[in-house]
Amino acid sequence: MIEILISPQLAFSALVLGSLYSLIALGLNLVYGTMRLLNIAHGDLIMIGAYTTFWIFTLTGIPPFVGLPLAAGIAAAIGAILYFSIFRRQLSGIDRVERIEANSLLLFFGVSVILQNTVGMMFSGSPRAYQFLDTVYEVSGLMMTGNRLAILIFAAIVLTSVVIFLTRSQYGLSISALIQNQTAARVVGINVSRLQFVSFISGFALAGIAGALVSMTEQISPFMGFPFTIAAFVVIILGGLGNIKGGIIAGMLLGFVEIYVVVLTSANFRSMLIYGLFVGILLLRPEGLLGKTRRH
Amino acid sequence: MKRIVHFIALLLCSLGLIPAQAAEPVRIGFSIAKTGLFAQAAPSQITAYELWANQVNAAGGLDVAGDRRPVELVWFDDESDPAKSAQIYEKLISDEKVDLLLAPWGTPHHLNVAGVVERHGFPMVGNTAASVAVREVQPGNIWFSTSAIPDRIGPELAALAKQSGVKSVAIIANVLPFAQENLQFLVPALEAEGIEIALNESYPPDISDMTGLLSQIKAAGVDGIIALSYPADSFLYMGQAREVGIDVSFEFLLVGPTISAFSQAFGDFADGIVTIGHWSPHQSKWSRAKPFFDAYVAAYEMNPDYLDTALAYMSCEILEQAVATAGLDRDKLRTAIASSTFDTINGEVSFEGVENAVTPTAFLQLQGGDMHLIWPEDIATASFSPR
Amino acid sequence: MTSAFSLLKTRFVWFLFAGLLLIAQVPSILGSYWTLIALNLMMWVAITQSWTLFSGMTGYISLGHVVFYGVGAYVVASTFNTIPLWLAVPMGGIAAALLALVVSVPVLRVRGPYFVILTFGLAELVKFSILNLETVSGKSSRLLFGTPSIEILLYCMIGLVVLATLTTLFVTCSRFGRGLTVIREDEVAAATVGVPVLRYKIIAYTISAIVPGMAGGLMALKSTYFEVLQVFNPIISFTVVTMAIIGGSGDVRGPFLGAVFLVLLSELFWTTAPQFYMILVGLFLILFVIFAPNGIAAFLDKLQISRKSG
Amino acid sequence: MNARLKVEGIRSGYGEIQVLRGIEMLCGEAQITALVGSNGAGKSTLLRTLAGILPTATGRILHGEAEIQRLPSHERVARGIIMVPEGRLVFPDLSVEENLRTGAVNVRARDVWSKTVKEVYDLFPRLLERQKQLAGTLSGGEQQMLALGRGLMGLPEVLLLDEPTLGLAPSVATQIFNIIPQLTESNISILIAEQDLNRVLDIAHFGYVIENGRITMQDTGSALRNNPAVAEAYLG
Repeated sequence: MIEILISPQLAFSALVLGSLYSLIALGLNLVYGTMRLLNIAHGDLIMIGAYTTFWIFTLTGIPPFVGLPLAAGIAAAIGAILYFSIFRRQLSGIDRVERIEANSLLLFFGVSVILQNTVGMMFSGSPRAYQFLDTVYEVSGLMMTGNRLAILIFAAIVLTSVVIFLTRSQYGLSISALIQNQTAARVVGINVSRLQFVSFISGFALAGIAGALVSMTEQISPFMGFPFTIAAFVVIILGGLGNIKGGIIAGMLLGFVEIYVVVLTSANFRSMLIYGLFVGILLLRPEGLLGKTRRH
Repeated sequence: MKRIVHFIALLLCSLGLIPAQAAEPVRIGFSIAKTGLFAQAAPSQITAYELWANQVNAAGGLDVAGDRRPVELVWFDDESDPAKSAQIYEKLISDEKVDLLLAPWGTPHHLNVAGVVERHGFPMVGNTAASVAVREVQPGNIWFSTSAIPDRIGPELAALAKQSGVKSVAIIANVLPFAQENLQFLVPALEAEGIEIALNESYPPDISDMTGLLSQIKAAGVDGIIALSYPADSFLYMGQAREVGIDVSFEFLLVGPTISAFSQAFGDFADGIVTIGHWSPHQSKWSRAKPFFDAYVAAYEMNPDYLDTALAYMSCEILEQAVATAGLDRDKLRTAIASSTFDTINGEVSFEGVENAVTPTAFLQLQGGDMHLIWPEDIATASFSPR
Repeated sequence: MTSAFSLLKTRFVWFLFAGLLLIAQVPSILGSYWTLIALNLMMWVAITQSWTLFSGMTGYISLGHVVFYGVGAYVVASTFNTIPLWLAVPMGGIAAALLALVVSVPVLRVRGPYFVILTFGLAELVKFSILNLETVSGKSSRLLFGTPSIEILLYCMIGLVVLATLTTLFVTCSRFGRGLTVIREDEVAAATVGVPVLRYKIIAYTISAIVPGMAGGLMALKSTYFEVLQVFNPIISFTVVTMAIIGGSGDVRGPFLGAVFLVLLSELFWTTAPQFYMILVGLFLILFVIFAPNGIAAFLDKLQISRKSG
Repeated sequence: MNARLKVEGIRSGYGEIQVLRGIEMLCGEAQITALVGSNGAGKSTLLRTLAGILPTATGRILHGEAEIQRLPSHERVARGIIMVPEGRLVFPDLSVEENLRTGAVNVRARDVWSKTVKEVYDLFPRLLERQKQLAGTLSGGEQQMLALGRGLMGLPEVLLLDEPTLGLAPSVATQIFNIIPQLTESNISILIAEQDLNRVLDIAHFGYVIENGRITMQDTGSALRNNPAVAEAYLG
């Protein structure tokens, strides 16, 4: 038992899973943080990213890393269309701000249904998959499948660059500021609506990137998105809604919790544990496990 | 003689010499999970129906006790909801007034529809339902073509494992019904064969990583792994088993390896995986098997699902042959299905009660990118080769 | 103005009962297929009406009402052939209400978007817990043969619709209902004017669980096969919210209008283009949230008023 | 007197509720203009309307020759009309320096921020000490200095101060009142809404009394201070 627990194999899997969780939660958090929109279509954008990468690879042989920007671009384009057709209107008008969170859930549910069924209509419901980078590399006893290693590396690159961007650049600082207090952000002269738009499509693009990565190891189908949406929500609740860094840490944490609890108890408890954690955190610390208690 | 007349008629038709008989199409109804939870399983079945209908129409129509009539498929989306499926069959029978029925996808749907066809006395040949529960269904109007019933899979799988030299196994099972039913019958069967069960764990359907489970299996040092899995977790298993360095001679996955995307994702690495299935195009005793495979690949540019697609196509063949002798009269049709022997892509089939009495419970193994029957011996197209 | 509305509503109640009587005739006139449609329709109305009683009135949007439906179905399925159905179905309702009561105290402290996702998470937690229970007890699926005919289920379901509608009507006119509306507008203010906020919320939440519990029990009997994942399908929760939004969650007519609208739309389209139907549902949901957040009911009122004045 | 900001008959409020019912006022160049009135008279609403946080229903706001009442808030900031809001509204999870940097987001201030930040630290040495600390952990007085400093980072022409001493210890309030007049020396016009009537009129060149969304009195700071009607309006 102890041998299993301390094996690097488990830690590697936890890292891969955790970084993926962090990545899918990041986009969701960005959209929630800057606009207070709860995007339950987030997983469907992951699905779009996965399909894009799959088709590019299958039809042209172009590897997923190269297809990845296109997946991000298509997701971002869908984001832009939704922003201009639906959400810009929702965000203006002060009397609607209180209703925006609940409304956004319904709106995105509509979006989710539309995306799933449009893709279903275009490509049928058949599961798809492709074989890419699946040689196993061994580094001092640790075995890593190429594609899982690639997921870890890419997710880590994206996560660190987003964090660096948010903390170091003037633009990223503005986004952090906007997340923390929208009125104050307007007071200091931040162009809030432009920043919201940028965050919105970046959130979508991040989902597209996550989809491209996921497509390397999982089967792809029009209805694959929902579990990702759920996972992303669990993570951002753990980290505190809108707390970018909290979400990244919570994603890693969840990855480790999931892997190690399965070993320590039983795989049977996995989902009960995840949802139990989710419900428990919402009841006991709605500001998130890693959030600070603050009155606002 | 009849065949010649038909051939000439067909020829004249195609030359436009005589107006195509105003033969009314035979309308065949079914429900399909076009949207929702099972939407990704549905294409494996609907492609079989379409292929069959096209073939029948290209051959001049369905032989209805001597008359050739074109076939028309009438189907509705059941949104993956078994209750809705029952509603659709109600509609097909009483509103659409279809002439024949084909089956929906999956056990829950079949069992829900069973009540409807019983009420209307409308015979239907089922396909993709596999559960011991089917025995509780009153015989009469529904037949289950599959031989992959859990209480038979258990002992046969244990026997296969024993024959393959397996001494100890690890079992991991999805908590969903089909897997759990199998588990129920598998455990005593393994014990009876004297195979040690070193690990027996269930996991939820939305599991997202199996490294923990697989590490435990590896540590248990077994020589066989039986994963009672569904498609999504079969993918997960395959991807991660290699990474953990699972190296056993006998690896079984319940549902998934027969799907064409599975081989696309894992290629050679999936070689040696054993799964349930009782059909293979390589069995030369079944003269219809290879032509079906070739026609399918030509039509859809991918392999058929060795389990679901084959079963669905098989149920069409049974219906086709029953109609050829009995026509569309429900009583005659019922008798014909219940008492005849049919020649299908899966060899001969006949029913006893609601069950397929001929086809043996069998297993497939991926060998060199092909699916081969390895069990039981009399239909095997290859012998088991350790991974 | 107010009297015009109440007049409209009382007239609506008469329309409603006439409509329900008509629906009760469906089995004898239109046959079994339409009986099933009618049963479905009534089920959606009953659940959505109960949902409105809590979520519409208090503004706490529950995205997990399927949990009550599922618990009711589970009670009926697991006691099938051991407990008579006339007892089992109400027990399903009571079990759902008990669950609501037990979780209400902690759950109802949570507000806004947190509440919405909490209810969703809670439903999933219960789903996986029951799934585990079934695995542990070796019951993976259950067959229910010898259930009552669809007509009988339809009549029972109509009974539930009447029950849910009368409850909502009664609550709307009561002090309790006014209290709930005050809570929706401003919870803090409600407490200061003397509304027992927590107690009212708990009562409303518990009541709104009873009918979905019984409806779940009845629907379990409609199928011959019971499976946990089916009766706890989160889509049910989403559909209920969608129907309430499209119909208008402000008053008792909304659930009828929303359910009829979606069921009709579904009848029109899923036969020809199922995926297109789903796309349309998504589109309508979006359009209603943006342009008619108070649903068809409010739209009808506007029509009525403009006709009167014009 | 040269007006830097000229307000002509503006009305605004929150949704249906109208708070300002036609305000007329001027802010002189490099002068301190005080805005006094009771709670709910419309002081904050006026400042928020000038800053563009609230939309202007009717009326004009002139900055020099240009009409700015339709401009979004960030464009007003870019023109140098900058508000230091009531309740400070610093960004709690950003450090002091990061907070200051967000103040320099507008085009004019962006490139010179490192120079400006030194000036702000000179003005508030306390902020330099706390440079790396998260703003959420600062005391109320420090947060007010930070908010003021953040406003200065945007290189204001007109600084709109909303209740800058609300809830602060008297000694800190004194410190803030000592700094405000210094700012006019760098050619900043100040419009200050303040509850401490006497102190604010002491430093103000000109003052307005606002009641029920209307300007009811206006005069030089010292004249208003000695007018008994002002105190009455304030208390009423």
